[in-house]
Amino acid sequence: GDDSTSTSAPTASSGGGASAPAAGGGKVGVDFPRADSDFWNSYNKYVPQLATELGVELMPPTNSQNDVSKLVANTQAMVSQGAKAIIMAPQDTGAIATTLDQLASKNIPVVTVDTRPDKGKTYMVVRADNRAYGEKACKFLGDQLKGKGKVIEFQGALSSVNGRDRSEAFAECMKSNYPGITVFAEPTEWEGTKAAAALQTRLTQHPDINGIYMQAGGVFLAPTLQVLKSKNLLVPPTDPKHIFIISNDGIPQEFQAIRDGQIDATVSQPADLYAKWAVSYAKAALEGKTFQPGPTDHDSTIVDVGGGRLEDQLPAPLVTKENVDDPQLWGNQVK
Amino acid sequence: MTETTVAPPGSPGKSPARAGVPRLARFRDLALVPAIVVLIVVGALIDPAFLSGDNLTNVLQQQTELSLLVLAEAMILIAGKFDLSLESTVGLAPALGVGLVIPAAANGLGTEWPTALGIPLCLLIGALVGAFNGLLILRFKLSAFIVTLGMLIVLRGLQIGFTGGQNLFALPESFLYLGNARWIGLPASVWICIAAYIVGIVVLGYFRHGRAIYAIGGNVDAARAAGVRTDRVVWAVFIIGGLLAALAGLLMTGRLGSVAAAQGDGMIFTVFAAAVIGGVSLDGGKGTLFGALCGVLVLGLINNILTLAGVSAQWIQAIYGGIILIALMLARVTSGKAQD
Amino acid sequence: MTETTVAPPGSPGKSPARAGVPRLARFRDLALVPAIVVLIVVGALIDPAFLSGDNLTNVLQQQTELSLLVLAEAMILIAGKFDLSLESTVGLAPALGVGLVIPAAANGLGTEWPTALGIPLCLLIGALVGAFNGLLILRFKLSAFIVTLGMLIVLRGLQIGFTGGQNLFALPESFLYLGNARWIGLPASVWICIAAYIVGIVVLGYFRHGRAIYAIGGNVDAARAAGVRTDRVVWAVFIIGGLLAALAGLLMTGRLGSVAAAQGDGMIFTVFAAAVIGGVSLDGGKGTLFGALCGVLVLGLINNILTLAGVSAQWIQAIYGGIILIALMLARVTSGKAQD
Amino acid sequence: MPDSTIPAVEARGVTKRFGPTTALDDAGIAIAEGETHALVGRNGAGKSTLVSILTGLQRPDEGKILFAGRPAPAFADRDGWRRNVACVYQKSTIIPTLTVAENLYLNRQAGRGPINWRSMRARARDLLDQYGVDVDAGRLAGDLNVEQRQLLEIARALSFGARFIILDEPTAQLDGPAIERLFERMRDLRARGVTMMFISHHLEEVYQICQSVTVFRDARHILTRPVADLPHDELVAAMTGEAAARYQARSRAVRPDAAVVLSAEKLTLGERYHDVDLTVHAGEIVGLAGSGSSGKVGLAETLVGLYAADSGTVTVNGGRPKPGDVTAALRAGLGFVPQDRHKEGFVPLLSIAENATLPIAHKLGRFGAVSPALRRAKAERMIESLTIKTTGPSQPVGDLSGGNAQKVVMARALADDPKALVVINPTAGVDVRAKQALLGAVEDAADRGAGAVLVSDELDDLRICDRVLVMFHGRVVKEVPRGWTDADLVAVMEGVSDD
Ligand SMILES: Nc1ncnc2c1ncn2[C@@H]1O[C@H](COP(=O)(O)OP(=O)(O)OP(=O)(O)O)[C@@H](O)[C@H]1O
Ligand SMILES: Nc1ncnc2c1ncn2[C@@H]1O[C@H](COP(=O)(O)OP(=O)(O)OP(=O)(O)O)[C@@H](O)[C@H]1O
Ligand SMILES: [Mg+2]
Ligand SMILES: [Mg+2]
Repeated sequence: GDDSTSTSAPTASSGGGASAPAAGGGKVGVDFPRADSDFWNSYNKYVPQLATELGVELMPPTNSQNDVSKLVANTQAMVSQGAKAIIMAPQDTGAIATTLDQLASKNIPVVTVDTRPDKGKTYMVVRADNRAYGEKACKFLGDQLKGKGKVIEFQGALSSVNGRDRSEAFAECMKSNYPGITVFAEPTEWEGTKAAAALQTRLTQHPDINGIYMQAGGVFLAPTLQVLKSKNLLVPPTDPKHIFIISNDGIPQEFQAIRDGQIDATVSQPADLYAKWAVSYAKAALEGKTFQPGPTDHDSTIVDVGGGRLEDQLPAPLVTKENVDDPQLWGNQVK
Repeated sequence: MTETTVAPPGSPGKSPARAGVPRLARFRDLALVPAIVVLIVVGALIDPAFLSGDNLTNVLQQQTELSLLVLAEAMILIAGKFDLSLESTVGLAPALGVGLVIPAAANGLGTEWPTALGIPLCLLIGALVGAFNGLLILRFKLSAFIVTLGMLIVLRGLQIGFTGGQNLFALPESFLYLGNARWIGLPASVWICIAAYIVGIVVLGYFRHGRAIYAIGGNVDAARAAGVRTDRVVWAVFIIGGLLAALAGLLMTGRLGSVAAAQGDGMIFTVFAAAVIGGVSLDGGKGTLFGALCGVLVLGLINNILTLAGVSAQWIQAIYGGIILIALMLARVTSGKAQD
Repeated sequence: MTETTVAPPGSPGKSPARAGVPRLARFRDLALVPAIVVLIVVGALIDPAFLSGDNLTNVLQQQTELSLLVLAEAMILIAGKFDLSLESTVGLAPALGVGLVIPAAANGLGTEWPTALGIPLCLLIGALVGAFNGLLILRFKLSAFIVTLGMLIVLRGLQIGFTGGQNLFALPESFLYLGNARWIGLPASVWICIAAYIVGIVVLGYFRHGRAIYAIGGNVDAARAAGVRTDRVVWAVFIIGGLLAALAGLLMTGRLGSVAAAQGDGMIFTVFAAAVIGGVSLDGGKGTLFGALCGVLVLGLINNILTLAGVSAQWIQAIYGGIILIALMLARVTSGKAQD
Repeated sequence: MPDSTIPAVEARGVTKRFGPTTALDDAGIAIAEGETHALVGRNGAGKSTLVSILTGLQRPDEGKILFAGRPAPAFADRDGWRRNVACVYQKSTIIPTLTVAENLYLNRQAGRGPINWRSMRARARDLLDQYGVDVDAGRLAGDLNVEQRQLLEIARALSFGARFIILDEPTAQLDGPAIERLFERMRDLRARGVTMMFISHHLEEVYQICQSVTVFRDARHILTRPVADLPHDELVAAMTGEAAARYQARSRAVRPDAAVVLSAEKLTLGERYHDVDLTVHAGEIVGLAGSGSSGKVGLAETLVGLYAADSGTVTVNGGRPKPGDVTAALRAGLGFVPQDRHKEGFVPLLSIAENATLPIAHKLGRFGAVSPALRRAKAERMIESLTIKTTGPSQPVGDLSGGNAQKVVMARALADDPKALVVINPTAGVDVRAKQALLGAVEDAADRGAGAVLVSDELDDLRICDRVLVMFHGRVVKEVPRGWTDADLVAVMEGVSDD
């Protein structure tokens, strides 16, 4: 809702409240995971913007280019430069454990965005549930296809946790809920070319494919549309030849495609909320606040994911033709 | 007919044994043809859809960009040089070409030059990258490997820098045309590729400047002594290489409908694999474009068959790599020659 | 004593001129030392935090794995060969070592061998990979470039295959120890690295088998004719290379606290860049381990300084690549020799 | 001025420096129309450098080149140069990966249009026939033997129609009959009025084929004289800067009861040689002679373990090293000078000390370590005993001139005080003084009690042998004792002797 997103600090931690009277302030270091996708670029833009709005002193952001070694190096450099709290988005959730322990031993709180480290101490994890993405996509396709048909799935890299979570959840949901649907899971390593090749091949082999789940609109959207166009399969949902497509990310191009009737839905990964709550929690950490599991004031829930580690599971709205013009969606705020 | 190849009566053993070599060398070009036949049979057995015209067309179309890069790399390798930066030109050239013509609102650079300039700009940028590589390698006498490795990073960095890492979606129609059009039943990109290979094979086989590339790769001092302007030829090869990479980028942009920030990323390994499997030597002076093209087809067919066979995502990479290794060993055993 | 060696009076200028060459060659080792000094000064100016013990220790520790790979690659390059597969050994060796000892529930292979075997297994796997590469290259006479390119894909594929792409984080304590322990104020991994380089430099400089590596890289036929068992030495170099890569993987596993499915991915380009910037030639027979180590430090310092300087994420890659290119050109100008 | 006084080719005051090295120092040469002019000098005197300047491959720092009194073409005008001068360079300019025909017509395979391969091969066959070269135009040049490559180079050089031809050490790698065939050709060309410049370290050849001779020493011009006016001793003195006598082979008495240090029994290797028996006693030098492809090199290379014989045995110093294992043969007490020093002789980037001690590295320290001090001391002794001209043991061998590099290869063979030596073409391409030093080293070794096998295409080298085995088509056909004449030996080698 409108009000919640405009709240300026995560005040609503149920039963929470200031405990340690540590003085607020101090520099916040932030590492961006990559700068080569629309989603992350939006996030990268939101962070400094929101930091200014929230009055947080942000150090110059570093970029780890999807490489955990760089992330570790950047983190260490930020600590040397006096960071008092760190925001990061480790794309490799295992390999960050030691670094988190080291930061914990230096009493530097860490907010991770998008991924939940497998191990290690974090102050707060800000993410949407990637398993939920897979499930939402499965349910959407299952319902549209009425439990029958052939679906092709562009998997992300199996070595990335997000790709794995989405793939597993999608597969499990399909298996238990829609046994009548055949799923072709295509390994793509997040590469558009691989997706396009797989789609072409599969459409030749099975011309009756009627659903597509792409795990990242940023890389798969354009190639998919291009292949379908060349096969004359870009037809409105009313046409029996229509292939139902659900995407994942919520970039502006996906919205446009939904408006144009080329795809049917996307799960909007909230880049703005990621940035906003990451910065807010970092600020709260510096102010010494603590949080408890429970619903928040911004349509999300903080859950204890084990060992007292907290995760604020942000809503990831399903965007369809009905709500595609909602100005609150980050994809509609990008200029 | 064979009289001339037979050794004079006085010389025992040596000459006849060696006389076979040139004929065999000519066959080496065809060394992969049996492999291609086997793959086609295997493909047909695995799935009847494999032999459908549609599927074969797909295989061809999916390999067009790779094959243009392999064409470029094969020429450069035959000339005795090296270019790793081709894969980043595949991304940078169309990105910059598009960026210069689209409005800033669509992530352009804000120059908004006439749209008609887009494609020429893209090709020009590819040529300029090749020219710059050539300059550093020939004038500054830097190692080609390391120059182009540096350029690989710089070019990708530039693309991310000025696009801000965004994929460019708002493409002018012209950019989409070549990657999508069909001419006489086949995708335009396939025709372009065929044309490029025919021109390449003819030039490298039947024209002085093409032969000069082999001479330079075989023995650059000897080529220079024979009056070949070696630096000029090598430079031209680098420029054409860059141009072909830009063309590949253009086709890929059209086929995929956007310029991805990572377009071309990681292709260079496949390019080398295809060229070397196709018989092009990393030492220069050896190999043919036809062989390289066969290398591309082999890799493309393997990919297609693995997809059709529905190999598990978990194991597909290991299987793919294993097949490549086995192909190499077979090539070694059948050709009977040490590789280089 | 010197009479015999000095040129007869009639020979002008020539001999003294040549005397300079070997001395200059020795200096080439130190060619990067000024660059390192400059980088340290620049770093100190940009941010006082740069010179803090903590930061410098971090720079060293972050480079340990890379430097072990560079050590391995430099040896292999000096021997006149090539190994691209090192980067995948960095992932596969610890993954398999861990997988064999941890329970299936934690994504292990289910063998649950004694935990104490983990580290020896990891190193053994590295050595076996090296031995297999060597076998294909030396016995089958396949091209080292293409064999190790194939292995790169296969090994990574195997790792993804048997881990299902999962990170392994239920590690035995022993795996974490080396990557985290501190000995006498410095991380253990730094000490290990220093020790490895000292051993490497001494062996390559003062031991028969080490010198044989240079002889083989410089002229393998001459080395064989002089009684060096060339195949055996090269094979040993590949095995040691694999072992070092596995060790690097072990350190990385400990430092990062898990075996990532993509561990080591993309490192090989950096490995080559460091080796070549450090003066190791891709043609074999040239370069020193000390030079290679300097190459590693230069790249590490550049990275650290760019991070400290807060260069915009968007442009960092372009700037990084640009600096590498410029460093190469400077190395070319100062050494005055064509590169290869 | 009458035409005849204008030299066909002239280089005036040419200076050329390579970095700190001065390869030519105000040197010059003038060659009269129609003569065959020899250019001689020790290794590194600057001969090949002058060749590259005369053919327009390198620009002189100072000085100028004239062809028939007219200034040479512009540096970039390759075709202009090629109309004036053709050259067979010292370093091969054959491209091994291309066919013979294409090598002949490199960069002029066709005019503007596409290449017509068939007609090019036909033209190539005509050209080869015209110069009597018997090779198939369609073969890969890399598969030709040394003589065939040389002929190919000559045919190509002549095909440009130049009236001036440079031959830079064309005989260094040819055997006797091939050299004779080459000289026939040169005489023929001279009869047709072609001017030639001929470079060789075989001074007899200079007397045989040339009319005048120019001597370079240490980058400078020393003298130019008609050959007839310049006795052999004076020529050597001009080259070396001191008077020198011809090498005198020493006489040795090989004791019949001396131990056998190297032997081969019923050795056979494929098509290369069959059923060869060979026995070398301590203190004896056995020559191996034979014309091209007689199998002598293959036999010698089998003795040292570069090849494993198909059948038969090799015994070194009483032991039987594993066939095909060089290390084992060397450990058994063998020393080896390979045929091609650039290919198998030395590692160019490594120092003299390292190259020379490569086979004995295991004796220069404990636990596999090599003591630099010991190595240096050893190398200094070698440099002294073989009078290697160098700045010191740490100079890379790649920086040495050809003759000195060859001495390093010899030093390597002698490093371990071998019981048996196998020496192949030790004097190829080395100057007259170096040749004496190298042959002297072999004789010294024999005097110290080693047995040696000397394989050579040069009859002069074989004079130090106690007996010479002549091979023909892979078999030892005759054993010739000391005291042979050139004619005798050549007759056996060519298979035309009557017994
Ligand atoms: N390209 C070069 N760069 C550096 N030095 C060179 C180069 N070419 C020749 N030299 C040096 O110039 C000198 C003259 O060499 P050149 O090849 O002319 O000798 P040469 O008389 O032909 O000897 P040889 O009889 O051994 O062939 C030598 O010291 C050689 O090392
Ligand atoms: N059949 C063969 N296979 C491989 N190499 C060969 C063969 N025949 C000859 N060679 C090469 O040619 C060289 C000389 O050969 P060989 O010993 O048969 O004759 P040779 O009498 O020395 O002839 P030449 O005078 O022409 O050198 C050897 O060093 C060897 O490397
Ligand atoms: Mg010379
Ligand atoms: Mg011979």
